[in-house]
Amino acid sequence: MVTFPGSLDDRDALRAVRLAGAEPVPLWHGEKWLSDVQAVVLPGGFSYGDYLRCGAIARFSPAMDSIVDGARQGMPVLGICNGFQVLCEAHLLPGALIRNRSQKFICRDQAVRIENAGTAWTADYEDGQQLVIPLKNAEGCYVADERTLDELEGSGRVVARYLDGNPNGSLRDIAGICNAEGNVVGLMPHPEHATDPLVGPGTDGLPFFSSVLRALVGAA
Amino acid sequence: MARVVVDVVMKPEILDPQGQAILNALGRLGIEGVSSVRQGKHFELEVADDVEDADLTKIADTLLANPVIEDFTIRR
Amino acid sequence: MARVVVDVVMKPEILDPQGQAILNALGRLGIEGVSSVRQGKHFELEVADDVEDADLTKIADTLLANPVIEDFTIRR
Amino acid sequence: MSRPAVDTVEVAATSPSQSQPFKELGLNAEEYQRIKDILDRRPTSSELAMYSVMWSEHCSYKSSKVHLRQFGDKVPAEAKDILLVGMGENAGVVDVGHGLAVTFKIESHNHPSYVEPYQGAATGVGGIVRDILTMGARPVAVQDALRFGPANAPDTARVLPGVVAGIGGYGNCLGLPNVGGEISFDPSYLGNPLVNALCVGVLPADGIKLAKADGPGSHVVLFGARTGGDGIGGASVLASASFEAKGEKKRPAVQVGDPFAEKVLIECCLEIFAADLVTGIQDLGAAGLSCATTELAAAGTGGMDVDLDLAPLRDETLTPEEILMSESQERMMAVVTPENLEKFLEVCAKWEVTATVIGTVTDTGRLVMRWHGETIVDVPPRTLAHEGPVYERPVRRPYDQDALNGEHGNGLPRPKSGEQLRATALKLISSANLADKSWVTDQYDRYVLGNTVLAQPEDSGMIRLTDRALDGSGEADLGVAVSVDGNGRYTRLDPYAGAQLALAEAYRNVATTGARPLAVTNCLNFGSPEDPAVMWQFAEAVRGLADGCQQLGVPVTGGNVSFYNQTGSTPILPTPVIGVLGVIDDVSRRTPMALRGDGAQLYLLGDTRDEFGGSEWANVVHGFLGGRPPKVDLTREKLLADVLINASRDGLIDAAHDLSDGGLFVAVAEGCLRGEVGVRLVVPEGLDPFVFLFSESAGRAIVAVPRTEEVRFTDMCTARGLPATRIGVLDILESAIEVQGQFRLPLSELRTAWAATLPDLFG
Ligand SMILES: Nc1ncnc2c1ncn2[C@@H]1O[C@H](COP(=O)(O)OP(=O)(O)O)[C@@H](O)[C@H]1O
Ligand SMILES: [Mg+2]
Repeated sequence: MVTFPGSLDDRDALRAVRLAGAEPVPLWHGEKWLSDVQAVVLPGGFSYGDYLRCGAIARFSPAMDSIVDGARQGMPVLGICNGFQVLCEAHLLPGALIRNRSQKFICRDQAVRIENAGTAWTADYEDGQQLVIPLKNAEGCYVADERTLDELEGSGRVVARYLDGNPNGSLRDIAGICNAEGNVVGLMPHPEHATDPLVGPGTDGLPFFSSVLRALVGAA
Repeated sequence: MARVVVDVVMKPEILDPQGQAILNALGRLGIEGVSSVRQGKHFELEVADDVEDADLTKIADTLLANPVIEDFTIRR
Repeated sequence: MARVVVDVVMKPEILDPQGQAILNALGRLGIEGVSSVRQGKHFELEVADDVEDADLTKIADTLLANPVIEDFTIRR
Repeated sequence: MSRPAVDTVEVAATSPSQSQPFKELGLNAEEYQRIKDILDRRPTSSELAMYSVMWSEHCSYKSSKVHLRQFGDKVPAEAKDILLVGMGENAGVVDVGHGLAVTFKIESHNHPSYVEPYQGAATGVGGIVRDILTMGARPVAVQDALRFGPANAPDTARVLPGVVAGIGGYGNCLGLPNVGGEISFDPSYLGNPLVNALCVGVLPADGIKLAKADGPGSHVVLFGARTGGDGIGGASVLASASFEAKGEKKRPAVQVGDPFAEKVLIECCLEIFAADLVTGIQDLGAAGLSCATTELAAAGTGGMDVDLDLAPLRDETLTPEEILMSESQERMMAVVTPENLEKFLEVCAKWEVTATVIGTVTDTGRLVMRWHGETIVDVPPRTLAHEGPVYERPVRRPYDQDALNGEHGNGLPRPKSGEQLRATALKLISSANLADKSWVTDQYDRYVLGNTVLAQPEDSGMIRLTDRALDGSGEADLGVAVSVDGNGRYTRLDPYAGAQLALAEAYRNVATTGARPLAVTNCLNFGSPEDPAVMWQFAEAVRGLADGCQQLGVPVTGGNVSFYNQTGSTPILPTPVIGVLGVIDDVSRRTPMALRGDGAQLYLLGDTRDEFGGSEWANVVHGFLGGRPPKVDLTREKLLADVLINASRDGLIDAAHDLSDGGLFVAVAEGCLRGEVGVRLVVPEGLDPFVFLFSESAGRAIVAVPRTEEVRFTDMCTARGLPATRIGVLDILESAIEVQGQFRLPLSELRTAWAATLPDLFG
C-alpha cells in the first residue's frame, strides 16, 4: 500500500486488505523498495494535489521505479482511481483518464459489471457479475485511440464496465482495465469503500482483495 | 474562419500551486536550470472573420478568465 | 535567463469536454460566430540560457504533456 | 536590490506629527488616539497595520462581544462534565469518552465567495480545517451551509456552481468527507451569498494543543506555505504612505488556496503532535502574522522577539506592513523548545514543508519585531489580541417589525380539494429550497476516510470514531453526529425565536439519527452592526440562542460572527446558522431516514398546529413573509429527543426523519423516495388536511415502527407524555404516497419533480 503525499484513501484500502485477511504494509512514496512485499495497491486520492495531470507527478516518486519493475515481473498491482491514473501515466496501462464529461466531481454508488474474472484481482468474481461500489472522481473519463480500445476488448482486458448509464463519458463504458498478463489492474471505482455495510453501500468490493490473496497463497 | 488563441495566466502576485508542484517535480527528475514555472490555460477558438476584437475581449474576461485573479492575452 | 512558453493541447481525436462546455456557454451568452473551442494548458518557464532544446523537449513530453492524449509546442 | 527605508520605532518617536492613513485602514480617530496613548508615541506603519487588522470587526468582535458574553454567563450545568475547552480558543473541545475528545466549529467566508466563488469557498474550508487542526485534532469531516439569491437569477448561476466546486475541490483534495449542510435561496442573498463551513476533528482527550507562547527561550517557528501578497488590498495605502518610492501596486483581495499544501501540512502537524514537539501552536488565518504573534504572546509568558525579514516570501517585494497583514493560506506558527527543534524540523523536512525559526519567546511583556536589524514593532501584545475596542452599539426594533408580525397572512388562499392539495405538494417538493440537493452534494466525497456512517441527505452526518471491527474485541463503535441549520425567514419575523428554532432543528436532527446532542457551534450572519435595526436582530438572536442552549443543556463551544452582509444598505435576512454535535455509543444503532419495512407503522411525534408564518408554503406559493414563526417549546424538543434516542438504542424503530421546512408532506416524501417504499396516509381526527400536510410546527418527527415493536414504542411515548399519532402504514407494493380521501401521488412522478429542479437550473 503506497502512500504518496496527497493520497487519501490509503487508510481505507489498508483496512480493506486487513478485512480480506492479508497483512497490509504501508509504503511511503519516498522509500525505494521493500523486498518482502508481494502485491501493491496504489490508493485513490489526489497525489501531489493532482496538479498538472492526475498521477503525472506521483509517477516520478522513488517508489514507482521499483513498482514498475515488479509489475513487469508479474507482481500483482492494483491502481484505484488516482492509482489507475498513476499506472496510465507510468505506461503500465494504455490510454489515459481525462476530466469527466460533466466537468464535475462525481460521488455516487455506481453499478459495474465484472468483464474479466481472470485477473489476479478479480478471480473471486464470476464473469458478468454485477456490483455496486462507490465512484468518486473528477478525472474518471477513460480515453484511448480506437486501435487500443479494440485491442483491449479483443484480448479481454476490459476488467469492469459501468452499468445503468455512463457516469463520466468513459469510452465504451470502461471502468477498469488490465495489462496483457493480468497482474496489473486499474480501476476507477473504489472497491475499498464497499467492504463494510456500515460505512459503504455493501461488501461487493471485498473480492478484489481476497482474490489477490488467494492468488498469492496459491502461488506460494 | 480564423484561429484565435487566448492564453490565461494567474496574476504574478497570485499563488500558483500547480506551477510550484511542477518545479519541485523537475527537481526530482534531475533537470537543472529551470528557475520558475507558471501554469495557465490555453484556448484555441475557431471564429468567423466578422467577430470583432471587442467580442473576443468580452469572451476572454467574462468566460475564459476571472480578471480578479487572472490576466489574459489574445492572439488573432 | 529566458522565458520559454509550452502550450499543450488535447489531440484532435480526443474529446475535450471543457472546450465543449465553453462553446455551450458562449451560446447562452448570445455570442455568435465561434464554431469551436479547445482548451489546453499554457506553461511559462524561466530557464537558464545553457538549457538545451533537447532538455525542454524532454520536460514537455515526460512531464508537461502526456503524449498519449496531448500534443505540445515549445516557443523559446 | 536596495531596500526602501522602513518606518522604525526610532523614526516614529522623533516624527510624532507625521500623518498616517488610519482612516483608510478602517480605524476611527478615537481608536487611533488610543493606539498613541498605549504606545505613548505615534505607531510605526507596521504597528498601525497590526492594530488596524487586530482591531477590525472581524478580529476584535468589537460590536458583538458585549452580546456574546451571554454564552458564557448562561452556560448550562451540563457543560462542566463535557467541556474540555470552551469559547475563545480556536475551537471548543468536548469529551466524548473512551479517552477521546471532539472539536468542531463553523466559520463564514461570505464576501470572498462573492468576488471569486471557487477560491473564496475553497479557502473558507481551508481556514476552518486549520482551526480544528490547531487544537491538536485530526480533521475527520466537514459540512457546509450555503445561501444564495433566487435560484433562477443569472448571478446565482455564476456564484453557486463556483462555490460548490470550491468546497468540493478543496475538501475532496484534503480527503475530508462532506457529511452534510444546507442550501437555500432568497433574494436578500443575491448580492451577498453566505458560505459557512464547519469542520469536526478528533483528538486524544489528553492531547489538546493551545495557542500560547510559553517558556522564554523557546523558538517561534513559521511553517507551511510562503507568505505572499494575498488578501491585503488595504495595505497598499501604507506602502504608499510609508517612504517607499513606487506607490500603488495593486494587491489581490482574494486568496488562492493550495489544498495539497494543506493536506501535507495536516499530516505533518499530526506527526508533530504525536511526538509532542510543540508547546503552543496557532494557525494563520485572518490578520495572518499579526494575529498569530500577538495571540501566542498574549496567551503565554507575554513577550516575543521576531525577525520579520526571516519570514519566507513568495514575493520578495512585500513590505513589512504587507507581510504583517498578508492572509496567505496554509501557514502555521509553532512554539518549540530548543531541545525539540531539530526533531520538529526533521518532520517538516520529511513532508517537504518549509519551516523557519523567525523568533523567540521572551518575558519582557513586549512583542518586538525587527526588519533587517531595525526595530519596526514594539507593542504590548495584549492590547492587540484582547484589549481592542468594545462597542455597545445602539439597538432599535425595526420600524416595520410590528407591521411584519401583524400581517399574519391567515387570509392567503389555501388549497381545499384533493386536487389542489396534490398540486401544492408537487409545487413545494420541486421548489429550489426543498428539491433534491444531490446536484450539489454529489460533488462532495462522502466516503473518504472510511468512517462515514451517515451523510446527506440524512438528518445529520455521522462519523465512526473507533474501529473495533478489526481488533476482534467485538465491542460497539463510538460515533459523533453533526447537523447545521438556520432559517432566515423565521429569524426575520422573530430573531429570538428564529435562533431558537434553528438550534431546535439542529438538535432534533442529531437526536433523530439516535445521537445524544452535546454541544453547539454557531455562525451569526447579519447586516451592518452600525444599523441599530440589524443590531437589534443580532442582540435578540444571541439572547435567544443563549437561553435556548441553557434550557437544552448544550453549551456553545465556539462560533463566528459575520457582519456587513448587505447589498447597498439592504441587509440579508438575519441568518444565525447553528451546528449541534452529538454522540452515539454504538453507531450500528443509528436511525436512518429511509422509510423501510413493509407493513411498518408510520407515527407522527409531537403536536401539529396551524402555523404558516415564514413557512415554505407561504414563501413558494404566495411569495409572502409575515406573521409569527412556529411556536418554540424546548421542553418538548428535549422530550422528543429522549424518545428518539431511546427508541434507537432499544431498536424500536426502523427509520426516523425530522419535520422542518415544508412540513409533514416533505418529510414523508423524502423518506419514501430514499426508502423506495410507498405509504398510505390517514389524516388524523380533527386535523385539517392542509395543516396536517404543510404546517411547520416545530418539535415533530416521523418514525417507522415495525409491527412487533409497536406496543413497546407507543407505551414509551405514553409513559413519557409525548403525543404519538399513527398516520399511516408503509407499503412496498404500492409505490405511491396516498393521502386517504385526498390524493394519490406515484413515487415516480414525485421523484421526477423533486430531482429535476437543480439540474435544470445549473446543468
Ligand atoms: N450544501 C450542502 N452540503 C452538504 N449537505 C447538504 C447541503 N445542503 C443540503 N445538504 C444535506 O441535504 C439534506 C437536506 O438538507 P436540509 O433540508 O437542510 O435538511 P434538514 O431540513 O432536515 O436539516 C441534509 O442531510 C443536509 O445535510
Ligand atoms: Mg435545515
